[in-house]
Amino acid sequence: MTETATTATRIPREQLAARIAQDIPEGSYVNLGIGAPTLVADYLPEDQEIILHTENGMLGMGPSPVAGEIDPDLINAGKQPVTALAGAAYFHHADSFGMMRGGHLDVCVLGAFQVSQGGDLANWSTGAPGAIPAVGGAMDLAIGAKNVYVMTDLLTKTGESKLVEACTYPLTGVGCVTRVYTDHAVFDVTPDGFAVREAFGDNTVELLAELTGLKLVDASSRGIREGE
Amino acid sequence: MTETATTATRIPREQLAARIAQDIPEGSYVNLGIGAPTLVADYLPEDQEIILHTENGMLGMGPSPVAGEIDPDLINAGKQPVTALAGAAYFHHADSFGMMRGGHLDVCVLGAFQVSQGGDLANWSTGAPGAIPAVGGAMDLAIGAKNVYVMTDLLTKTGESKLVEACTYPLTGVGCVTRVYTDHAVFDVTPDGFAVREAFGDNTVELLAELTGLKLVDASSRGIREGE
Amino acid sequence: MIDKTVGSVEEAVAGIRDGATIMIGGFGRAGQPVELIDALIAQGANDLTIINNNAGNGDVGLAALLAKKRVRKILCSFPRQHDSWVFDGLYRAGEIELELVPQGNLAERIRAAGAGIGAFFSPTGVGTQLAEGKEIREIDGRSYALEYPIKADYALVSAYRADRWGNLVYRETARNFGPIMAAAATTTIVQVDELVPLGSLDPESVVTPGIFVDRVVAVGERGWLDAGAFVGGVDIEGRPLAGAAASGTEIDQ
Amino acid sequence: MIDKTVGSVEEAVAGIRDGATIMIGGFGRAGQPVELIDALIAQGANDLTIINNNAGNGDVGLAALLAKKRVRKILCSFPRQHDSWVFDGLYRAGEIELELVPQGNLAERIRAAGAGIGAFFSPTGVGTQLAEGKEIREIDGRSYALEYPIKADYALVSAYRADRWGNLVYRETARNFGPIMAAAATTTIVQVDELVPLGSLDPESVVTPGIFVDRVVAVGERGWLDAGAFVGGVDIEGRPLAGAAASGTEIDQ
Repeated sequence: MTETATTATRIPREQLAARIAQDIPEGSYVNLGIGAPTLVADYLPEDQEIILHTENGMLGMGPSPVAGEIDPDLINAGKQPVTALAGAAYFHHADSFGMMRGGHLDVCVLGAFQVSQGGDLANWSTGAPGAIPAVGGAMDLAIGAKNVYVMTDLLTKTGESKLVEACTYPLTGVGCVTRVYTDHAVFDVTPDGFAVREAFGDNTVELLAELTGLKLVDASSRGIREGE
Repeated sequence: MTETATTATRIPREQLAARIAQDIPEGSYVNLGIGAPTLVADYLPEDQEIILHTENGMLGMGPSPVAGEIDPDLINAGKQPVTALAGAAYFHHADSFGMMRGGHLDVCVLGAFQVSQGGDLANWSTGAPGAIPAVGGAMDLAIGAKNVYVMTDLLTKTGESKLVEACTYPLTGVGCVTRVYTDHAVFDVTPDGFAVREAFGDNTVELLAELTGLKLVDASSRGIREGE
Repeated sequence: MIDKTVGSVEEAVAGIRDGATIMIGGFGRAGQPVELIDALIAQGANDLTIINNNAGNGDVGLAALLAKKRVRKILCSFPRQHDSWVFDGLYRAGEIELELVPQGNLAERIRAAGAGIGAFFSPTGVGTQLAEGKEIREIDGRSYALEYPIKADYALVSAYRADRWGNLVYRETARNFGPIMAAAATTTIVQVDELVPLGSLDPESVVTPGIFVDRVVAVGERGWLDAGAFVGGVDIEGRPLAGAAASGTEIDQ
Repeated sequence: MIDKTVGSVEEAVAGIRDGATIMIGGFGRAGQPVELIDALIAQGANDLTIINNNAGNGDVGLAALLAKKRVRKILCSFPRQHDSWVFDGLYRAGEIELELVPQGNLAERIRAAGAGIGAFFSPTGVGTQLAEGKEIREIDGRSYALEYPIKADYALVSAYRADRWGNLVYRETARNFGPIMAAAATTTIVQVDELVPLGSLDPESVVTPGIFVDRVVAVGERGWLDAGAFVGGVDIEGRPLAGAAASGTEIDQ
């Protein structure tokens, strides 16, 4: 395991964010979860209009303000200062979550502790005793968006796969994830389990199967690998 | 019956509207049903602020516009042109009916076919075969306002009491009416049935009991009749 | 660039198929998307289910669609108005199906569809004919009936101004069902008096964010509004309200 | 004349009794009615149940109320933030009760209270710990959990401008829970930056109509906003987000 892991290709987080951005068509309404998924915004093409939603009541969210232009009433879900684009709209929390729950967002990108091959997501609690539980909008996003993309490392720091047969951490949502973008590969959630949509670098489906301990479907042959 | 009826005092509809207006304190949020209840607006004291709600999405409704100033986008529940006062607010239908259903209106005034002594209201359908049914916002208003006042003649044109033991017409709401203003008297709905709160002119509780065929509670002696 | 505007009402209603369920905004004439309805009539879709608060006024707009016998069923709160003669005739002839819903339940069921609510318990109508057959539950000492969402394939909405992202503002009480219907339909088609450049609508005042809107067409000022006499409601006997004030049988619509 | 304005924050919070349930607006610091909370601290009401999205930031506002041990229980979606040390300490010491509610269910349950809905079926949280013990029902092929309204004795809300009828407008994302909390409480108390004359708020843009508001007090510009560092969220380990981008364990709050 150690041996294969050392030979595996891992792309940096920024490159992964760019890879995700590539899959978001112009005109999409998108919610980017706090933390790493926020990076995706930096790679959305500047000549295209993609409308960002923030759960705390805005569509048309713009980038961080320049220093000295911070408006304390204008923040994102991570409570960081942001800006509003021309065409933005504000609304209250019930309307904002109605928008999410009602299936109006095209894409949301979330972090994860674990994703099961059935598409279950665990990203809100490690279940550790004594930890202070907090869920925020994670459960609403997980079940609400048309496409729920997960952005995560494939392995934990201790080398365990975050793609699992069944989640051992407390669930955020059941059968809700549609695709997982990891530093090793992109996986689709299918009725037959995880399908490798794109393996980065020299990674093979066999290697990914070994790393995850899962039976994987090879969907990467459908035209997107070089030389085939 | 004919004999007593001829001696009964009946006040005109305008006077009844004025009588109702008298019971609406300043600062109340009020919905006046279409038709006769609309008259109440004309008798609200000009030096007091009472805020009118219209179910089709406005608080702070003002009087009819002067000729030539009709705005076709600004109408009341009866689809008649109205105006907006300084301090008005517009909202959509779900918000408007949330306001009603959520118990935020202090008073609504409705017409009636029948009111039962338990406070049931029938005012949307005579149940006549072949009639086209239509309910509008009547059921929402009936169950929503803190005080549901009915404004009606005591008797139908054929002399039957509109105050009844149990409604025979299809119900609009169950146990929802708090007070009935009729051309003969004002009645409160109480756990013991209708209580005569104020008998107009020379009308007596006995006369009203005879006209309605109901056992009535005499609540009019509590200080509001002259000479007692 | 996102541009939801289309050049004509014909383009706006393109693709509506026979058998579709269509929400149509408006309370009486206010907020009724007459130009879109006219285009729908010309487009020809048949066997429609319509959701609207009323069932048409006079001979224009929704009434004209009904007159063409394009509507199989209508779901509304107040069909009977003094100028609803088209619907009245079809109904009495058994040529249209009617589902009557109290106005607040209609509004909340439409909202529920847009907000992803599976069902909700409403106190409105409990104990009346209109709650017959529904699941009744007592919660905290009060009785409620279980109500399900109403969704649609299309919503036709009339707003005042839009930008190319589909952000909308309305005018006065013409707002009524527009915002909730826009959120409850798969495809939302909006007519506006005026298109404005992106950024000219105040983000604090946008009522319907563009996320709920698919196509926008500018129709200019709505001339038909002047034509219609502004006689409004009707009493329970079907008489215009001016004459009804003395009948004592008034109800809300 | 209707005049809901009061002259001081002390007057605004007068009468709040021990044991009251109080909704407090805000998402983090945005929209948090800090001046009213300070007045509540001075007023002395004890044994409170608080409903807020979070559980206090830094040492001001809600955090200061918690620090005084006036709060028996808090109902929120995201207590754990990098600057929620006051709550963290109380929670670990077992000195405060926590009811965790997914943010959208929190918002919708508050809305339901204001809109007179008895209960509703929500898809959020189904199959997770947070729906354990709730009634589950399959509707149209999807599973939902039954959620009940959350109401309160008082709501403390921060808005931007108000008139003497209590009509409110908000600023940007500080709107958040204000409008739904204002409608869900028996007594709604609002602080605003500025009072404006009746008629100066555009009726099309009023977000909270005065019907939902009982008392309004002007507090001027909120100086404490400048003081607080604008470091926002926190990762699941409790670290500020700037350092968390590399942890891969981010979730929404």
